[in-house]
Amino acid sequence: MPDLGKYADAVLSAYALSVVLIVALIVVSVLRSNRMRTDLQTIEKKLKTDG
Amino acid sequence: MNLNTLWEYANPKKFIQTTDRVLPWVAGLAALTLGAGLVWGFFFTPDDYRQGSTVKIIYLHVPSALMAINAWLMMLITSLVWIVRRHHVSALAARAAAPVGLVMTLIALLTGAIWGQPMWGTWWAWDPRLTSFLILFLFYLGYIALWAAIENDDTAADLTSILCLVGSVFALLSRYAVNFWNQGLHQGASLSVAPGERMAMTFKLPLYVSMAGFVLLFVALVLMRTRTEIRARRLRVLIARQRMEHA
Amino acid sequence: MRAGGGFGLGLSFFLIVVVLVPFSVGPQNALLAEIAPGVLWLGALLACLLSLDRIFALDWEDGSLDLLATSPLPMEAIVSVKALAHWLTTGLPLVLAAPVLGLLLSLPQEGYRWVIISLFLGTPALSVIGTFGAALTVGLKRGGLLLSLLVLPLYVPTLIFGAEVARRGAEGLAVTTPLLLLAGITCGTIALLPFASAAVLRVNLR
Amino acid sequence: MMLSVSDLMISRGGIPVLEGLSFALGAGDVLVLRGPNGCGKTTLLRTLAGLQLPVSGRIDVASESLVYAAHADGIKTTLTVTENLRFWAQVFGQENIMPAIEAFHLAPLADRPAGALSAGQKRRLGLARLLVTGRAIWVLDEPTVSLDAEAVAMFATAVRTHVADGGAALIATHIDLGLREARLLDLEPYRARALATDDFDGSFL
Repeated sequence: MPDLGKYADAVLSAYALSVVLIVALIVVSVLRSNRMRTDLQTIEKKLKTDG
Repeated sequence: MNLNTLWEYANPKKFIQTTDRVLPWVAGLAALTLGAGLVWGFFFTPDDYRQGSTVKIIYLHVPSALMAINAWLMMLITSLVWIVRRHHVSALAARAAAPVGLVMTLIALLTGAIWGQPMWGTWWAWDPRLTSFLILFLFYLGYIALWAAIENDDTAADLTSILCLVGSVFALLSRYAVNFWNQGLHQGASLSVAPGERMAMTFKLPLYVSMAGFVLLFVALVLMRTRTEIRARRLRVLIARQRMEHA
Repeated sequence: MRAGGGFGLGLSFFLIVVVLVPFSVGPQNALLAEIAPGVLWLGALLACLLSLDRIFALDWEDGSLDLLATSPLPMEAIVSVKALAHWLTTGLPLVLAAPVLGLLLSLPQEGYRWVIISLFLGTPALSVIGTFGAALTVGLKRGGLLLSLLVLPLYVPTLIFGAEVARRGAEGLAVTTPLLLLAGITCGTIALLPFASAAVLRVNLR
Repeated sequence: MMLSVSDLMISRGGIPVLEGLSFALGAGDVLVLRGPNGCGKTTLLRTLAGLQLPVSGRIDVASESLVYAAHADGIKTTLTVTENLRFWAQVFGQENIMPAIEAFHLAPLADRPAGALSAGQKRRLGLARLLVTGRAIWVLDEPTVSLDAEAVAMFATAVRTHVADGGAALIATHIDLGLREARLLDLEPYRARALATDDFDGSFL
């Protein structure tokens, strides 16, 4: 851990906030991607069996 | 590569097939570069003699600000491609990029405010650059809200493309207006965010790595989200068709 | 094209905003005089915004918009006339009311001229930009809030230059540069934006 | 031929509804479109009116020869009957509104605000609008909704007079208008078949 001096709060909060935002964006994107994939597979299977 | 082969990727199926192979590599590379850039920036850079350790925020602030603008630029280009050549992937890529751009703008704003607090003694100053980013943030919100509000996909693509075009012109105008306006209020830009004219290599190198990381992250996210949008679009069409057949 | 109705609402809203300002910032005349040009511009802008969703709403509901679109009139002319009608019923009354409301805010003597001039030059741009926003959201059920969100960032340059003219005028400074820029924005939007509005309206009528 | 359509394919909300549609309309013709709800009658008429583009196929029609009347009448409720007609006459560059008022017996209502009219009277005003446009081809979507028998007869007479003068009419309707000269066109055979489910690009049409 580097010595951040008197600005430790600012630097740490900047990094924490940014990482949280980026991770949240990635998680949301991945979750939605997976859900769309399964939803699409379900309906395509259903359409095939229906004829 | 000639242009005709490039347009092939505008075919949704081809796009999904290609990105199936490319996406893992881009994502891995993005994680690696971004991780390296941020770890380097956070742990292994010296403090600035004037700004102290806050200089480390630069490795987040500058790349995210860069991507905030480039994301809008990419949306502008893909919107134009949609208007001129009507490739669906293009319109959906613009839709996929908008939330990423929004988050990038938010990061740039937040890190800017956190940086400004110790440096300028205030969380927020109506500095031209900060103000421009706030306006850009509003543009992203409006663009995303318009996509969400319209049911018909083609209509939404057309309307958002035109909004993106008109918005770009007005964003440029705002940038100019804001510059003018703040100089009118304060003499000179005493609170400029611009770092020193010549940065030492020790700061520059990790900054470049971090920038590359943000670019790769953006590319990976947009590819993945475009795939999602293509599937979502197909899903809606299939559901609508099913409903029509049973009607 | 006429027969919209309910446009007087904008004027009342302008009055309300201006009357509420002293209650919120305090009754000191010096302070009010300083912020008067900005308050007048902000009030005019919000009043304009309030009536935007009426531009196409009635014509959309009763089907005239479809019929107008299939008439010999070009769509660009239709949106231009709509913008003009909006300006005549909303923008122009605001310009005329501004000096009266300026009295309430103890606007400095030199300010009146420039407030009127800047509003007169700037409100047409507000109407034209607003028509674009209204064309984007025509037919949407919850279009009102979205319309504000879309139009507000587009209003920024006009507001900045317009308020700057009024403020500098009130302080007795040179106004040429912002005045030219404001006029430029107004001319530019009037010349170009109707094409975008027409394109958007055609898409929405499909 | 005043209006000819060949191998037309149209879609609603991104899904094809009609395909392979061809027909022609000449001076003096009345063509009545039939088909179940949702088969694409309105979409077809809107496409002919130029409000939306066909997916494929050709529509040949002289420019500015067609007038479209939708479900909604496009009447301003605050204006009187005469003012409404005069407004539309101006839009189409015409002046004389008297034939329109006579054909639909609107004279007793002429100075009444349109908002005070009954649904049937409004409809008559909406149809009278066709006469002030001076256009040759009428494209009408369910013109007889909320009309009583007497008013339907007025409408039939107006159509007959119009086509006798060398005009033409294309009408989507469910009821019998009593127009013996009218041809019928059933849209059922032209309904678009569903595309194969594994046709990925097809879903983007």
